Amino acid sequence: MQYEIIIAGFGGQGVLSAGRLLVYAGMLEGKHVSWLPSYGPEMRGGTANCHVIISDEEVGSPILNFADIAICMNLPSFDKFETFVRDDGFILCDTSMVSSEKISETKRKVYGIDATTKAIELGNKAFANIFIIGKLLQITKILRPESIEKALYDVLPEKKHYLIPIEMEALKMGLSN
Amino acid sequence: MQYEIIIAGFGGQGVLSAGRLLVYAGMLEGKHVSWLPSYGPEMRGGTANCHVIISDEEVGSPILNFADIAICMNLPSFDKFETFVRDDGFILCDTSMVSSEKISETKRKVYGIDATTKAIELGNKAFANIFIIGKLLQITKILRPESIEKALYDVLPEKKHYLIPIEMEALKMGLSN
Amino acid sequence: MLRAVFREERCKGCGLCVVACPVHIIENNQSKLNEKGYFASGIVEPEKCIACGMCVEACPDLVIEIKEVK
Amino acid sequence: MLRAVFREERCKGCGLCVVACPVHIIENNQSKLNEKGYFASGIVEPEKCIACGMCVEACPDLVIEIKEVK
Amino acid sequence: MAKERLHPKSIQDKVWHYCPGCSHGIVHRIIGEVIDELNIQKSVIGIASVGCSYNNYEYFNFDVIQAAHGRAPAVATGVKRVLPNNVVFTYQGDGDLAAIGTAEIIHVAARGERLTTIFINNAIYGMTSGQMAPTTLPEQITKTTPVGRNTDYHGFPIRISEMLALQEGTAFVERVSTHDVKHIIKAKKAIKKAFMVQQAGLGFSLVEVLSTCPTNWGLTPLESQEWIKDHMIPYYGIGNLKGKDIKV
Amino acid sequence: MAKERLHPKSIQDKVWHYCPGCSHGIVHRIIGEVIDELNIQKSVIGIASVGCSYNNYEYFNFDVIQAAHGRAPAVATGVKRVLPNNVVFTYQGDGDLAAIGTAEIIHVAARGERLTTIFINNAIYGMTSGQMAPTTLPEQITKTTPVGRNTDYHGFPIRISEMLALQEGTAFVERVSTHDVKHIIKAKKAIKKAFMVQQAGLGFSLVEVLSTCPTNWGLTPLESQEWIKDHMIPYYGIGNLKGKDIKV
Amino acid sequence: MSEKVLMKGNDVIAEACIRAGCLHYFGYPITPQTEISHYLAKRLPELGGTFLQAESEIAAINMVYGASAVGARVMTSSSSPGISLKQEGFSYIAGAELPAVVIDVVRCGPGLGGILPGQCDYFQVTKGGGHGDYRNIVLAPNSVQELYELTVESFNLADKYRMLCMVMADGSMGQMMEAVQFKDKEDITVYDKPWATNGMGNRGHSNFITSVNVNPDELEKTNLRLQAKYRLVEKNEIRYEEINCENADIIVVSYGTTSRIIKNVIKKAKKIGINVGLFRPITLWPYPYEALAKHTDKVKAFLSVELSAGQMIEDVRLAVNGKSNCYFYGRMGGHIPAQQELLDEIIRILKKEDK
Amino acid sequence: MSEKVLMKGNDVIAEACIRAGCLHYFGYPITPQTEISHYLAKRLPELGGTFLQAESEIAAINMVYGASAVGARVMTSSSSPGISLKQEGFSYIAGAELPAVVIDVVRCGPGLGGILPGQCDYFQVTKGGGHGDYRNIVLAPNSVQELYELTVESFNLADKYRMLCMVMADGSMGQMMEAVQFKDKEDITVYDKPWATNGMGNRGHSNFITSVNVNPDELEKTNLRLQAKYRLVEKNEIRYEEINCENADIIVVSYGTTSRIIKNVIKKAKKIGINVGLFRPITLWPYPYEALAKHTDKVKAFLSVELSAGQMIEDVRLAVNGKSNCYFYGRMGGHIPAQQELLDEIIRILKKEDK
Ligand SMILES: Cc1ncc(C[n+]2csc(CCOP(=O)(O)OP(=O)(O)O)c2C)c(N)n1
Ligand SMILES: Cc1ncc(C[n+]2csc(CCOP(=O)(O)OP(=O)(O)O)c2C)c(N)n1
Ligand code: SF4
Ligand code: SF4
Ligand code: SF4
Ligand code: SF4
Repeated sequence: MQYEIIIAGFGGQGVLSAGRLLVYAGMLEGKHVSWLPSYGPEMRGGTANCHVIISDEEVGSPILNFADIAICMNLPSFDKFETFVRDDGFILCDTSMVSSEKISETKRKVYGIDATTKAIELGNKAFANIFIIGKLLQITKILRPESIEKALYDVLPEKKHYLIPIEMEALKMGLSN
Repeated sequence: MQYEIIIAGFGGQGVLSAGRLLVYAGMLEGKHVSWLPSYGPEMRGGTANCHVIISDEEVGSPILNFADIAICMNLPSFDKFETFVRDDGFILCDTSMVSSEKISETKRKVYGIDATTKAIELGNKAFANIFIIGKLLQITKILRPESIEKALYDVLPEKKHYLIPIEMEALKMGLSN
Repeated sequence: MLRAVFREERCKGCGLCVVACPVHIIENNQSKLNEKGYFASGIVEPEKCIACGMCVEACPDLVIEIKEVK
Repeated sequence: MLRAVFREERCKGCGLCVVACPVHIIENNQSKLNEKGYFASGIVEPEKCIACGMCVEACPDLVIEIKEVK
Repeated sequence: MAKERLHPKSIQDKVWHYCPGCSHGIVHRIIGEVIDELNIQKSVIGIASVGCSYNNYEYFNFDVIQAAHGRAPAVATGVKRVLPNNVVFTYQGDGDLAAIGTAEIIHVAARGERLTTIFINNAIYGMTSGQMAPTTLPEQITKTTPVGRNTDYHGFPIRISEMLALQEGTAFVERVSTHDVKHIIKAKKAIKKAFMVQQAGLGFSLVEVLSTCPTNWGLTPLESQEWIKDHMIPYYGIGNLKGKDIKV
Repeated sequence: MAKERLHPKSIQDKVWHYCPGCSHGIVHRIIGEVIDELNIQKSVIGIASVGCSYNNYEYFNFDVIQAAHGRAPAVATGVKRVLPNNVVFTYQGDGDLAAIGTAEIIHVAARGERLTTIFINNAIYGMTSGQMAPTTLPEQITKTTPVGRNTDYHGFPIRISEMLALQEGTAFVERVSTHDVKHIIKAKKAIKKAFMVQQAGLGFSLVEVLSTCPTNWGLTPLESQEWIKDHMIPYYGIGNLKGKDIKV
Repeated sequence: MSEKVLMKGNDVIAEACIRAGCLHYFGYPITPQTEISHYLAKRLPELGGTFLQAESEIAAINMVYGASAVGARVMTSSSSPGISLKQEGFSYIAGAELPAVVIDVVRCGPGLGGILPGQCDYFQVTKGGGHGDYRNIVLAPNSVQELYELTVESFNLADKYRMLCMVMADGSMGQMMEAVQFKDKEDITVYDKPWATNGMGNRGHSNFITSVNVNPDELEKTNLRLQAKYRLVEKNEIRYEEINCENADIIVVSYGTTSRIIKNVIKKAKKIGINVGLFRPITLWPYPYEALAKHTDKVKAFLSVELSAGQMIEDVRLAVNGKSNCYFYGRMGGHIPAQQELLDEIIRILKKEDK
Repeated sequence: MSEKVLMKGNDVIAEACIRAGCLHYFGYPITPQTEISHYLAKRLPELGGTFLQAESEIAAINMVYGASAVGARVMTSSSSPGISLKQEGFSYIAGAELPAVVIDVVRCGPGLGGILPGQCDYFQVTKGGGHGDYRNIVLAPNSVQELYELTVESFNLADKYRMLCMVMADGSMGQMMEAVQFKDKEDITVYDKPWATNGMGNRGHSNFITSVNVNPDELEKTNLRLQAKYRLVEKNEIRYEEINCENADIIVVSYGTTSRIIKNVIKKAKKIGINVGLFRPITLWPYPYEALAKHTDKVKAFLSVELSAGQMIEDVRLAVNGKSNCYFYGRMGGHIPAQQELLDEIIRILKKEDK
């Protein structure tokens, strides 16, 4: 099995760390993984995205031209990556940022979660990415929540570990949404 | 007819201008000419030389690997360029700077004139080159003295024209030496 | 009447106008993102605006103009 | 006796030692070229040399040493 | 005191890409207004450099040349020598001007080129994500001074304005700040004067603008303003360094 | 007063290629003597630059690295950071140091590298046969200022010592001259002190030596000495600019 | 062997540098390789080495020159425009025969260009962007694991031959994260450096490092010595990988990032009955001409796939020497060819050849 | 046509520049081309133009960039190490599509090397020493007369294609004196430059000059446009000279200084019954591949003679494409091959081929 995922959104929405979390957890589960961020001046007030591969076999090119899953955290990403998804793939989007009108227009299968709104409710819009990951895990079972938790401990600097319980709560909310 | 000449000596002995004078006069006489100086840090207290071609036909390479005539204004030049001269060519040297002992050792035909001594007598060691040119003209008839005089007027900056009569005197001394 | 007019779509929510305003009528609305993904600022009591242009000076994103509004 | 000794083959005839010498015993010989093609300088009255080293300081070509000469 | 403040003619109607709270935007606006006020939109030629503002030609509404990293002063020299009657300015960050471009800026000053330089000193490399700049303050943490700039190891900040004021070809130098409205207004005055000094043919003019880079400083826009006031100004000082008395 | 003065151990027994009367020779001799006196022949590392003295490694009798044009300070930095306990110096002309190498010399000073620079200011490019240098005097005729350096067109001479003294990392700067024995002796003292400042780890040290280039000035060696006195010293001044009171 | 860890390519380069015993780094920031310096800025001073952010790429390469001259293992890293600025320095390093390692994380040109991955500096790195007859060894890894291994190796090669060894990656290689497995102990050869100008000490004679010689006999001799060394490198150090070349209909020649795409294409092509081979030069200089030439009789065509307008294709053609047809496919500006795009191209070529 | 005058190559370049209507020069001194600037330092200010001695080669090329951006005819000149330093600038000029003329009077490398003539920068000038996919037109004159004519022409080419045009000579070409005959009036085409950033004036919109684009679609488009232009140059601008090639036993490929020696060798060879042809590329880029390839069936071998370790030989081999044997003969360090030396080499090759 090989999952090719693109995660895209605004600079501040944590799309790169969402990707990092996924590949880290994937590695913990013994899978072959690669992660490739978009980089550069887009970072300044623009959009960011990363290509993630989680696979049972060795990874060929880390660069995706198509994806099984596109996680779109905002409207421009939705517009840009909608056609990036294979016919049998799906889009997962933050419905706080992408209107249902838009969603209804695409031919692709779309899952949604109002991640940013929920995150703001939880006190920080930066939690949006973890909601999305929860939702992803719910849909695909690609990784175990425990792996994500372990990955969080490994990836986050010590001084941010206190946030992990809240993040896991968000994850679970995503998982059960 | 094609003359290939190398002129060599110390930086201050005017070997480059001697060469320039020859090609200029050559051009005035309607010949094909080329002049190529050695250049670079050798100039600082070292030796200098130039390659001169005066020919009835178009000039091929301006760079000489052999010469018909080597004009050696000092000992290092004599040592260096002795073997540069074709078997049927000759060396013309400043006998104030190259010992007769040295001269007697070479298999090449050698002409000499004590140019620097004569130049110092005339008041400036810088005249040595014009003595040598005089001698060259005496031996080869390669160019007419009048052409050298005309060349001097064209080549020297106006403010040095007052020197030309003395230079021509030196030339004649060389010619008749 | 001359008044500060915010072009909300340019705003990046930095909040510099908020502190620059001498009559304290600018607020940064932390609940709604503009299309660029920022919480945009705006004037909450437009009629109090004295059109001093302090916010124009402070804003790094040329969000604000002072102009005649009917 | 300590005295200035000229290594003539190094000399370029610049004449700086000539003016540097406080007892005026250095001369530049304008009639004979050394093997490098320069008129070399030298001491004309060695016995007057006070070994002050002024010429050593002045000479750009390390021509001169002050040393014991018998 | 109330007066109309419209979008400057010399600024295009685009949203720029700078981070929230970044001083680049403030200085862009000032430049646009000054060019409008001096009525030189048709003759001014800007030289963009390499840094976050590399593509300011997309925002400025007058002719602009994008220059290689650090070489804007050389490019400007080429321009000005061909077109001595046009107003020419460079827009450079501290990485661009004070590191790789050190030779070029000193030599335009020494030559007294009739150019104006707007020097954005934000004490860090913005575009490349936060390395030490020559102007980074002692103890300041950056990506390449992870435990703070140690002057013994990394050297001392360069005081660009002082060094350039020393050059005889320099006519006008002022260090200004963007940390509050009062100082922003002063910055605009200095920039305007710098252009006018150029127009008067008096020599090289430069305005060093103490600026924020909230993103790479890891501070909010408001904290960044404070940081200029509390750290940069005490170290660098602000005010005129040369040409105070020039009347233009 | 009379004392033995032998060929310095730190100078090889070769005739150097400089023109008659050229200051390079004087400064070479001084460096050799100073290195002998400080007894550092075994640890000193010289950095030769590009100019008439490009091959001084053939004359010096200690380790020398030939550096690219203008980059001797960077090369020296590489050396010193690896070998902090060796004495490292650069030997650079005014073309090398004040033109193409401007950025490198300013940044070693700003960084306070423990290096010494011997800066031969002969107001011209010697090696390449006499073009204007950044330090060429106003009105001076060179191959590229055929009617004299016009400050309005070619710019003003750069006062390197002043500019470098301004850098906080600089510990010692002195401008000296080679135009007569008295000043040559002073030059030696300054060069010796510069090395000692380095040994004491106090920062960057530089000695600017006002020097002759009789060949490209078109003057005799004696006239050249006069020209330093009559033209260069009045313009540049001589004396200590920083670190006068350092006791080493 | 230690455990697999997940790291960014640039971080791995930095770690490899430390593992290779290189404790001195001089560099200037440029995307997409800045992480190398962030990593080393933290680690090298801790290890008693040097991390110095130079005032420019030119200063950096000349600091490398100095550090190498006194015998240290030393490196710098940069990307395209920065590499252009270092060309004079490279030429000096070659002329002075100094060992040095340079990491070049290539972006898109020309000019300021873009920061996305490119292979458009192939000519620059392989044919010598600087002046004079010189060569640099150029290694082109295609995975994070290989980035690590070849970076370590580059220091050995540099010391062995006293020359510059470059590791050429591209933006995506530097930015991607992949698992890497470090060795417990590196194979580091320590070379004697009697030529180093590290102070005369009791050596009894002075050393000097130089690249200049105004005597043509001697300068020619220096050049002949350099050329002899380059022949030796060509003899000893050529590296490449061949996948599925034996029965291939067509051989795709590709290195770095693009070679990974070809791996996918091979699988895709097999499904529709096409046998695609991958010939991957790992040393771009010395180029594996002979190894590539061995295939000329067996395949219908060669296809060079590059992120450029066509540069390595010249070396492919030099290798093939008229014995087969050579094609080129490239993308520019940061675009990476898609698998299908390449497969279509291959089908087109094979159709043409079959006619 | 005016009278013949005797002039140094470098002076002729300078005079040609003025005659081509180029009134702006920015440069930095370096042997063996300093006379160019001495000449222009005198003349350009008299003519109301600019002669500016820059603080470095890098500053000079960027001044050229600026002057060209505002529409002026402009040039710089340098030699090998200086040309290496300008590589980033060249790449920017290519990316921004600016016309500019660069004179490169090549010396010997690598490093500081020597100042005697060399052709060891062939790769650098033809394959692009800078980063990115770009090309410069490179003209290689072999006489003082041609130095004049091609220098004038280089300005026309630069303007026509909005690209950098380089005149590559070597130390001996620059230093030699030979007769030259100037035209009474030059063929100068004046090109409209609506793209120039010379102040908006009444143009109604702002112009900008840039080489950067972070959008891969657009940057790829820029690159494709550049490549299309290069194809056009390849189609229109290839120049070469053939001497005695028709019935040649062997064709010597050579340019610049060395090609003149071949002219002598041809005569010498004829005397002993050997027919030597000279194929002289005048444009080194675009290279006359096709013209050279036309001879592959007729001759026994090709011999590339260069002042290098073997660089142009790659282009010769690319042209010949395996259809004939290609040999190389080179000298380095400032040495120039003697006529007899070359003749001996030719005899050796022919003997081998006849076996
Ligand atoms: C020759 C070269 N070296 C390095 C870079 C990478 N680079 C891009 S921007 C920049 C510096 C940016 O800092 P600064 O000038 O302070 O501007 P800011 O981004 O802070 O506005 C650097 C080093 C480059 N583009 N070209
Ligand atoms: C990159 C580069 N540019 C230019 C040169 C040519 N060059 C050699 S020496 C020199 C300058 C010499 O002047 P200076 O530094 O004043 O030393 P001097 O010869 O006067 O002692 C120059 C420009 C070079 N070798 N390398
Ligand atoms: S200063 Fe400008 S960008 Fe910042 S919050 Fe106010 S309006 Fe928005
Ligand atoms: S100073 Fe030295 S070189 Fe000059 S004349 Fe005296 S001894 Fe000779
Ligand atoms: S990185 Fe810094 S300088 Fe760049 S746009 Fe953001 S805040 Fe401004
Ligand atoms: S050219 Fe000038 S600097 Fe060079 S050796 Fe001669 S006098 Fe000295």
